[in-house]
Amino acid sequence: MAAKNDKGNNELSLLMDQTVVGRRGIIMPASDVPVQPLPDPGLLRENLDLPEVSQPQVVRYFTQLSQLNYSIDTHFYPLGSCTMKYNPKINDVVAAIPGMSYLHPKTPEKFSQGALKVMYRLQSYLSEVTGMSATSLASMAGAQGELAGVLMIRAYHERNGDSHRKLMLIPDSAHGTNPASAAMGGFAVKAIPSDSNGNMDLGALKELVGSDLAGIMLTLPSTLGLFETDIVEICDVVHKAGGLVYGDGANMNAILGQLKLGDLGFDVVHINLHKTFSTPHGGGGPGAGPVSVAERLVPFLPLPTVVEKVDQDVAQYSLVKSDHSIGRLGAFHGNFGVLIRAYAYIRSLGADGLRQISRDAVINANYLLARLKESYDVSYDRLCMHEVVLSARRQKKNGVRGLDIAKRLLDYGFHAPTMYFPLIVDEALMVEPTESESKETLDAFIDAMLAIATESENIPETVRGAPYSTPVSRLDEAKAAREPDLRWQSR
Amino acid sequence: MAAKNDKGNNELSLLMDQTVVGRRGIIMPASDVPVQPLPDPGLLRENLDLPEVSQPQVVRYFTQLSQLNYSIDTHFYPLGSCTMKYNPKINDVVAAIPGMSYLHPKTPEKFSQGALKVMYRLQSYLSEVTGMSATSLASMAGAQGELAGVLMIRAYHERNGDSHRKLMLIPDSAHGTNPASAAMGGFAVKAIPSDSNGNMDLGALKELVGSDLAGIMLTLPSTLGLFETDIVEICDVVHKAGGLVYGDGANMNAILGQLKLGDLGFDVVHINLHKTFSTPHGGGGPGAGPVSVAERLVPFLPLPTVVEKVDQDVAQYSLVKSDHSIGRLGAFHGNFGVLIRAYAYIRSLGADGLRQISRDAVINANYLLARLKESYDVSYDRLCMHEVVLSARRQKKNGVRGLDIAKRLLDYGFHAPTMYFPLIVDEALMVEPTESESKETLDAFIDAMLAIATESENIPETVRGAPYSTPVSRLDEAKAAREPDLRWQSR
Amino acid sequence: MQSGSFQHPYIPNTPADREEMLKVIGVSSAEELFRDIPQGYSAPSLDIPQALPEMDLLRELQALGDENRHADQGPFFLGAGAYRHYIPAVVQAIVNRGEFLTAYTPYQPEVSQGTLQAAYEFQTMVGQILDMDVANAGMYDGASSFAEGALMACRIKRRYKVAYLDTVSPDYIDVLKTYTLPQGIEIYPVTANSTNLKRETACIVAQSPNFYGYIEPLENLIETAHSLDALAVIATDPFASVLFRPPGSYGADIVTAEGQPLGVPVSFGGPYVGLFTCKKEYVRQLPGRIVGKTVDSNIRTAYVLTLQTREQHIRREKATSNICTSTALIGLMTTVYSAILGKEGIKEVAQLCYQKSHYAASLIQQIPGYSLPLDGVFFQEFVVECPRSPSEINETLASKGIIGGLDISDRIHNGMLICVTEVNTRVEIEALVQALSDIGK
Amino acid sequence: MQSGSFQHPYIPNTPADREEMLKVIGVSSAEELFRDIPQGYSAPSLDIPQALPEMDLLRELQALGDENRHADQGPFFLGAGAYRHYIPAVVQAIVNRGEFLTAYTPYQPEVSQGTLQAAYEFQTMVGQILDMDVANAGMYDGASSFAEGALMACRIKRRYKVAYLDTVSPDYIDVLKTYTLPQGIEIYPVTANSTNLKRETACIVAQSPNFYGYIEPLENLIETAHSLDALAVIATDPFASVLFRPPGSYGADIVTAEGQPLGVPVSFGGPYVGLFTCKKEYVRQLPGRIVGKTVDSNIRTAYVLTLQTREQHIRREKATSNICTSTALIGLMTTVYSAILGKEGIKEVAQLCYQKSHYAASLIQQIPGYSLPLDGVFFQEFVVECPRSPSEINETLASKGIIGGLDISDRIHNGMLICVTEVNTRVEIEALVQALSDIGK
Ligand SMILES: Cc1ncc(COP(=O)(O)O)c(C=O)c1O
Ligand SMILES: Cc1ncc(COP(=O)(O)O)c(C=O)c1O
Repeated sequence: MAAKNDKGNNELSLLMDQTVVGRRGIIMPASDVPVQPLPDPGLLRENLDLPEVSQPQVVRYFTQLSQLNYSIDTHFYPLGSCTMKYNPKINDVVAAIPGMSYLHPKTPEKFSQGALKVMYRLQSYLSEVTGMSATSLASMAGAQGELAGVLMIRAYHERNGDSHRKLMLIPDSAHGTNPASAAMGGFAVKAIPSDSNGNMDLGALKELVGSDLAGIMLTLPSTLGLFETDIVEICDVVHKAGGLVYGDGANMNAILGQLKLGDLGFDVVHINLHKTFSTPHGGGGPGAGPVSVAERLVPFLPLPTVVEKVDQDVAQYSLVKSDHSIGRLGAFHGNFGVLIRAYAYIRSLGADGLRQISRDAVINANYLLARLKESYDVSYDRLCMHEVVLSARRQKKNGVRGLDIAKRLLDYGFHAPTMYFPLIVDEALMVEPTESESKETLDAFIDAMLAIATESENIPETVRGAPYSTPVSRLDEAKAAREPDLRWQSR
Repeated sequence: MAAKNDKGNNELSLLMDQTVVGRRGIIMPASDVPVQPLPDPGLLRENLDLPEVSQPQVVRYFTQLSQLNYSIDTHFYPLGSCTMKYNPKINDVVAAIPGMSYLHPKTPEKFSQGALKVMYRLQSYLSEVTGMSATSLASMAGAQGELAGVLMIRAYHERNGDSHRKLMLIPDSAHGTNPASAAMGGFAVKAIPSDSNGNMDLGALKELVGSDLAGIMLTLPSTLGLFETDIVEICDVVHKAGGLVYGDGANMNAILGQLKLGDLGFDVVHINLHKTFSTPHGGGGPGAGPVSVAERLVPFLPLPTVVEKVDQDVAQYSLVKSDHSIGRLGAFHGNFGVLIRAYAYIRSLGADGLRQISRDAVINANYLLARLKESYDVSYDRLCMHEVVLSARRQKKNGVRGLDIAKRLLDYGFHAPTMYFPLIVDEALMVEPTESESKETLDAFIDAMLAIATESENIPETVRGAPYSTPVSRLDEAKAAREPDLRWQSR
Repeated sequence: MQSGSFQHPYIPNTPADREEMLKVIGVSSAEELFRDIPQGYSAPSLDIPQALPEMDLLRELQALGDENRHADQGPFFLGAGAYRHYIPAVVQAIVNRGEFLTAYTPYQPEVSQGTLQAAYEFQTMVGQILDMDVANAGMYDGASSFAEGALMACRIKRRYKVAYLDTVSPDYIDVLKTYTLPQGIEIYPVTANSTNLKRETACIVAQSPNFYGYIEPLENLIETAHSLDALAVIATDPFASVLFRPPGSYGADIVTAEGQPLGVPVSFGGPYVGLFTCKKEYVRQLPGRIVGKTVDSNIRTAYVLTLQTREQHIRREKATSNICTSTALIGLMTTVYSAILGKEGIKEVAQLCYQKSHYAASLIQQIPGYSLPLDGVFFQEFVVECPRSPSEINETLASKGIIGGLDISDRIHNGMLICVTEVNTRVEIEALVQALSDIGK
Repeated sequence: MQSGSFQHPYIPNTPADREEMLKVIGVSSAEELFRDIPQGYSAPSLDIPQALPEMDLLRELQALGDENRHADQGPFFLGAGAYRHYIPAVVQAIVNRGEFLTAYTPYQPEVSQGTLQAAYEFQTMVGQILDMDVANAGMYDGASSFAEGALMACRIKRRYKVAYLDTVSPDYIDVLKTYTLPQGIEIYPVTANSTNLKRETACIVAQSPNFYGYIEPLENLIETAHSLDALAVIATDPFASVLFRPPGSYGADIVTAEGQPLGVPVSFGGPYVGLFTCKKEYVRQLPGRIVGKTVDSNIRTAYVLTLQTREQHIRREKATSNICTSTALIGLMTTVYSAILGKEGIKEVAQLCYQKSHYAASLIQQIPGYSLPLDGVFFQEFVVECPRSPSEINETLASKGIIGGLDISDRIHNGMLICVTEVNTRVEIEALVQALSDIGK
């Protein structure tokens, strides 16, 4: 809690408002070289306004700010489609090893063998987990992995003389990045509807595939948290029509070691290391979205990939560009600081641990489903995978919306589920517990959900006004969008 | 905020109550050596109960716990006699340098020159700051420094054949550790009263000194935050009577670079590195209480001290025992992790910075005094040094005690001042702002104090019931002492 | 791992917990929950080594780290897009706080004000450092940010040609190609003095300081672009923008930069953060996340993700970009860094880079056989023409414990791109000069 | 430091701030505030180097660190009171949290429940590991804790003689002397088989495992002590207490230990934490801080410093100890460590130490010229009688990158005290054995 300000609350003033001329946060060394002449003053900048604050102020400000957050280190974060699992502290430690974190990306390869080895092994592990032929670690988030994936599909068709294949099919339940990435890759997008079981509508798919088909982007399990039961046939239909199958691997936590997407014939998969492989989300990144591909797409992988060459028992690692690479996605080799954490995570878990993850993630989600389905609607009466999509349809009759329930959970000390996604479920509340939460935590969450269900019957206005115990109450988001105030301005 | 428990609040269960049989927080490696036979089972322990919890649980538990604290990183902490100043982050970084934090205390000296150099330089800096001849860094807190100091005084008199000198004089305003340490050193203690100006009563002192006088323990500035104006004469009286002068350096922040205690003739001084030299207090330690001494006490310094030997321009550092050392205070060389932080602090500030510290600490305290003295009583109408002792005498008339004001401050987002110390001031509220707080923070604090003064007039019951916005409300301390519950017990 | 049943520290539930839960679910085994996986595909082999205890993992990675030669191990002169600067201890202390590190994207603003207010501070500081009206909350990196700048210009102008200066970093041009070509955008090279741009050009794109470290004189080209109703998208460096007139001051419409120099470890190339700024009028075409200031129902100031109708989760294939997870934490790093450096500190660092690099250049060009082939003003990086192949020279330097500059002999004859920042001491600079001079002989 | 007026980053106020404040105070300069300093004493010279920028400070200390050879740099076999164990990453992550690190002693329980509840956990775990009724919140270190144990026994018994076993660490005996002698307490040596203790002996004090690493058979001595109404104060090691029957189980009244092995870096000898436990009946004679459980005015469970009437701030010269600032943060380290290790992990570590050290001993005693001169059971440390002076042998080992054991030839002929814990690999052990064997030749 900060000192109350003149408005009687504890808003934290912005740094520019804390500025007092002359204060400083650090001393920099004086120059140790003879004075060099500056160029023509016309080239030089005149004024620059930045905060002038002391070091203790900076520490206190950001420490106090941090406490306004919910986080995995402090709260259960049942945010569907986000896999908010425990982020092991050792992974931050290994990423900070000086030989890693101070390694410059242009360092000659012979002086960066340790880092390249980490990348090489991570590539292999990801290829193994997905059952694919090769992996590039270059993409810096899931969405960039998607872009890489669709660009590879594009390049593949072009090399085959099929540049007319411009149609990308995407289920209506898909994550927004899928269509957005397809569009960035220059594809036209068509949505495939879902059937009453939450599966992709196979009939609709068959009607949509044609000679313009480039491929399909699907998520397995789907963003409804359900396993696509016709997946073998779906792949078959797409492949027969000359399309490729793109797998959005964001939901990999459900199938780690239980199923390899490559075995099903997927052609390319991106993996969200900041979900399944537990790199911390950082309040919205950095992430990493490596792409793993089947044999026929290997030549198109984004650059770089790391290769191993064994010469007289000594392995040498180097960065290479595949023959028909779609090119670079960033200036260097991907988000190495994220990659090394994912590597450490896989090493820490091992094969059995990875299998245990999916097993427990799925048990946890089904346990929530089993205990909540009496009080909340569920659109599809089946077992779920690693997450469960509830609907607040019933509560809506009392004027309580999914949003209200989500906000009310904050008062109970839980982060809210994902709301209103997937778009095809009315009043969706998508809950992903992950394997790193204990039964007791789930029980406490269930108790809260049940209590809110009761509140929604008895005191709906209380639920509608939530949250009450959070640092701020509901925000005027319309005002934010109507009169954008996007930075401090001098008054 | 944690999930609410079945009592509807967010108490955090103890780890033993979180235990689920079989859970674990880490995997240890399997043994890589051939199995060795265990001894007779009669020698072995049978049962041991410790928590069984997963790693994410441990992280969340302690992270949530931490948020229940006020701290310098989050709050203004005007705790008198404690010098709660900013703890620079770089100091934690340098203490964690592997060459320092993994250095074993029994490492041969030739392999620990870097650490010894740090200790040697710190000894010199502290001797310079105090104006003394030599320093030992061995004592692990202020109170242990005091013990070392009185033991040196004892040893000194004994070596002089004056073992009858067993009287230690201590002002009535002194910190409790002073008499406690004197007693541990085998001394009899007599209190010297204070006069109406908050100075030591010189007349009383003169009456108390005699042939049994071992010395005097005094604090400069005194624990009233006042400069002892007769200090030259006090030293003179004591010395003339054959006693030594012990300086409690806990209040050094007031006089850094403004006055050297050695110049005044002090014989021994302890320094609280965890106050003046900014090592983090850690919720109650570790600290370090080096002792600096005048020439005549050098032979008695606790062991070890570090000496420098320059041989052909190469300096060699080694740990030595002074001739008539009072001995060891701990198993090794003192709290090195604290010492290195203090070293870094002194290097960061430099001579000018150290002077600026005392200057600003004293300005800040006098500013508080000037702005609060209309609303709160002050026992002595004079300028203060680095801290100001207020009295809630006036508020007491409305039934509001110093304690209540202190608790009410917590609601305003400030830590409480030190209460009821020094014992000689009725309803004492001792405020030490330190130099690392800005004028704005002081103004906010003053506003809160003034608001509470008004509340004490108008709504005293509100003040008496405070705090309201803290993680817990006032505690039943009597119950804690009456029915001591000092650890978890299986039920 | 100790033998016996597998209980991993990161997974709390025990066999007993599972049994209870499976009973509630109404199945008899976890396998049943996976029954939708088609026959023949389930429970594949998994060729991944077994769990490594934390103690062994740390040792393995320390050993791997020791196989690398990192940038603080001795005199080091590589830059070329990733720059070493001193990172104050406060930065890591803040960024490592679990509440920042392990939070998700702030979809629930009521419990995410920490992340959100920090992002608003980021947008403020980026706007101030780059001297532009508005900034978004950060892109993946400098190169993708630059590429998205070109895409944004094409969106704004509904034109599909992009003219680029060939002094732009080749890595940046590669990314530009990856991002633009699939959308049918044509990209073509121009020089800074070009006065003819192709019809239907959406924008010119350039970099200043350019790949060679030199301030690019862009006034004329930008004027030409504007006269054809095309935009100017300029990549810059934050410290260069502190010392030199920033591109916005001579008309750039979209200014991007690599944010890494502002307190982010070089970390073998990532994660970094792309800075992205533009003129106010284009705000609704920005890619990526944006945080805005508003109030809550009690009229308390609060921050929230805003202008989301640009984004993929709402606009799907019509979004301004596909960005979802971005680089909030790295943005926070640069924010804390900028706050600690502050107005004066950041200028001092920029000055130190300038002073030290110019000192190095002045000495190197006096060595027989070495010269500075380029004209103009550089900031902290410069090209040296060497008497021999730079890669050979680098080998010799390395044997003396010095990591030299980047070999760019593919672009400039025997060219070596040398970077000097405030962390290079005079002693290091002089060691380089001495070594180069010895090699030159 | 850049030139100009001195504005230090740790001190916010500026000259303008000061001026305003001085005006309010009613003085014209800061100097006036120091006017009570007697003439001739004020503003002395201060021979301390000027402020060092953070970047240079870090470099200086890194260079100083490089002058040390730390315990993780290669095979390392020193113990003798400070033990290397693997410290899980979680421990530092928690302990570095500003809310724990920069809080004061929890005098205001309403805003210190974090520190207080953690201390209660500490007392719980210490009680459980040492198998004793009650523990305090921690002492300075193991040695002073041991000494205070003897003082406490004297207080309880109002007797002033202490009998000690001479297998106790000499460092501990030194501290015992420092603490006891000034109070007129007599200390005298006994053996484990002594049946005659001096009259008026308050307690026997011993260590198990003793200085040589061996489990001390104390049953008889403790029985003797008890028969004379004296107490038994035993220092032990936490991991030894996990594997072996802890001293409480055979009658110890006060059990102390060095807490460092439980997750605290060796850090050149400190800060550590002294563990201090006793039988319930003596709780009101405990030195140091104690945290108790209670309720707040809303009957919510809460924790608070308790039994404070024992302490110096209330009892002054009659306090049970002068301890004020203690070692809360190091206590927290051991608490987080114990929680992460947990019931099974802590046993596994104890077993590993036992197994590896016994493996090392079994190999070393097979080397011609080397022998194990002591009988009995050791835990993780043991004495080797070497064919030559241990310090000479250590020189040779060091030249091979191995740090050998402690030279204790002052106590045991050519004795070397060797420590092996779970962090020593088999490869390291065998390297030591090979080197010793080469040297022996
Ligand atoms: C199903 C799905 N696909 C793709 C993405 C995009 O990944 P990123 O946010 O890393 O760009 C997400 C992220 O939320 C997702 O949930
Ligand atoms: C004036 C004074 N003297 C001595 C001490 C004792 O120092 P420590 O707590 O480090 O033992 C203190 C600590 O609060 C103090 O304020």
